[in-house]
Amino acid sequence: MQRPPEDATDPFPPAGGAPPAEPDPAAFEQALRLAEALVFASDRPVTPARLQPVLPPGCEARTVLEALAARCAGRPVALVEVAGGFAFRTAPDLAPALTRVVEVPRRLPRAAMETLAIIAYHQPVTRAEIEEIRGASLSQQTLEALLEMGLIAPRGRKEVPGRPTLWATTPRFLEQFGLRALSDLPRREELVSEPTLPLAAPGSGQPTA
Amino acid sequence: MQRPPEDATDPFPPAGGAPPAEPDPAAFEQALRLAEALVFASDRPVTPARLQPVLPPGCEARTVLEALAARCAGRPVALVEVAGGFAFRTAPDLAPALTRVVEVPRRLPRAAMETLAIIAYHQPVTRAEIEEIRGASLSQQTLEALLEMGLIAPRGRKEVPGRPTLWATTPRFLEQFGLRALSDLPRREELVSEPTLPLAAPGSGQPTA
Amino acid sequence: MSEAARTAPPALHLTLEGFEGPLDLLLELARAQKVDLQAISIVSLVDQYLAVLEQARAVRLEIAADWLVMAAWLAWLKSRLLLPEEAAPDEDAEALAGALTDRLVELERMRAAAAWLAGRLQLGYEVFARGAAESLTVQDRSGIAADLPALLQAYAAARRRALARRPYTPKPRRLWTVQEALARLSRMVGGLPDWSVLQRFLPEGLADPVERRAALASTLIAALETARGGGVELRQDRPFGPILIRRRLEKPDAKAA
Repeated sequence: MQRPPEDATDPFPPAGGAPPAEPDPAAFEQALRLAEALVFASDRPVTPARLQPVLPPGCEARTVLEALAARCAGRPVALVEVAGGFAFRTAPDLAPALTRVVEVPRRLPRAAMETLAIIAYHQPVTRAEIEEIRGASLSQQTLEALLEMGLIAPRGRKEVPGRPTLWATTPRFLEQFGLRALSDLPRREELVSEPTLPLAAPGSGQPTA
Repeated sequence: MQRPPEDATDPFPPAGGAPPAEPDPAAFEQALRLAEALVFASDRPVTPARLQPVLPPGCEARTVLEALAARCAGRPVALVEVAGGFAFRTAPDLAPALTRVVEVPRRLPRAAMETLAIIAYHQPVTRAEIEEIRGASLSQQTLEALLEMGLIAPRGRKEVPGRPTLWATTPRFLEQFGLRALSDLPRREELVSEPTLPLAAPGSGQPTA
Repeated sequence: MSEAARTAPPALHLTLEGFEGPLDLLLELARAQKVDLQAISIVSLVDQYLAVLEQARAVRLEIAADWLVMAAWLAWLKSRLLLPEEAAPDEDAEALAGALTDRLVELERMRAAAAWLAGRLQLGYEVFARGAAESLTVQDRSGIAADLPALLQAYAAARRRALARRPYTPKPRRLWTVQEALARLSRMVGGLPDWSVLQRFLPEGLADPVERRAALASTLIAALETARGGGVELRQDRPFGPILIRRRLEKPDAKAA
């Protein structure tokens, strides 16, 4: 059951030598248990830094978390890396059954999704700049919906006349879309690769819109 | 791993016959997955009744939950039956290692703070004298709270009828208030215009009287 | 709405309601050209836009100002683009056309980004987090939230309250009688060779100003009394100046006589 850490960035010496930290199996097993319990109990992603002090000496938090993720693969509740930490998430294939009893919020309308995408790619960005890109005015309702879901937050003011608020995405945004970091977003150049069949339908994938 | 249903209220026929529902293993396995995901995702303990509609036909919710609880035994997170249903809880052997202590300093109630201040300025002082100075009676509770916090201590008895206890502040008191010595306290006269001293000049000193 | 529009491009002009603004419509028209956005013909785009707007006007007269502003701007842009090469402001028009294309490309990108996001497995929709987190924290309430200012404030408040509640009772005064002043003066004056200020003969430790003034008055009376009896001499060099006192010397006796 127990696996050695599989950290590709750290090819550990095959034998002999003195691998920096190859903790004894019992300690590593305990580390896995502690990590699972801590991440399971938490309602926010647990960073390696948060886990580290809890672990037995010689266990490196990220190694433990990655080993745990591998061990949990295929379980109904899997460990995923998100928003700078690790969190348990239900397996996507179970969603149809779960949504029969778990309440699911309304999906964001197209205008809100576009606004969110613009904030994600242009942050920090003012409301006027968002409107400029969309070529349409931004309704208060849309802004409030994004704020209420905790997906965006003000981040300072732009030093121009009127000092308009600058908007940026939050860690909650990363969690919502299962991103480890903003750098997980597709690069801008990749967004429109096939000019003729671009994003087949803006507003697709949103059957409720 | 898999357990037959143990429903005491429904003694099922030992063999042969037609047990009402002995679902096929694959369906039961899926039921276990769904139960684990739902209990994980639910914001409150999951009752068998809430789980039931999620399950494949032929799976009885309580049976599934009990089988899941048995399967989780030994995991760092256990399925426990709590008021109103089933919920995941950190295994008791891990909880102490994961528990973080958050310091929430208590505020002293007004009476305690005033009593402490009077002891600080008038020590050693009897309870009756404290009451006289504060102009209010002093509850045993207040005195005991200060004692328990280690801020005051008895220091001898006053040689008057009844030999009442004299109270004084402790080194812990100095530490709490960041004082090197009691002489670091501002002089009393700087805080209050005492009637025993200047007030003297009739008319002056007590504008409020 | 836009979905229907896309499947039947010629019917685009039926309404503008499906579009979020002129740029939205322009992007849709550009897409209908089925070429790379970078290669679209701005001139044909302008014609299509104006045509759609014209149709919309036929249906409904009221069209929001931003649609019309865009129409006017596009018409101007088209005229510039069609002008012969030698006309000076051509470069401007090219740049403006390029800027419009850039805006359309950016909008297209953001649409794609929104679609990409919408296609993710979203928390609370396709995947779920722990519904009820366990709090693995324990509150340590052994600390005390109290600082020196609070302590001092408490003392002042307690005293003020206690004093305000107490009925006013004049403090019994310890007054220095003339007899006491006489006794002290006669005891002290013998040891003083020269003039001394009257205040030196006050009793010690008089902090209360009232008691001090009373004692001063008693001592002055005692001094006058003694001077009348010939025991001491008094002197005051100017009004309100210090009152000086000394033992009466023998010699002036004769003078007095």
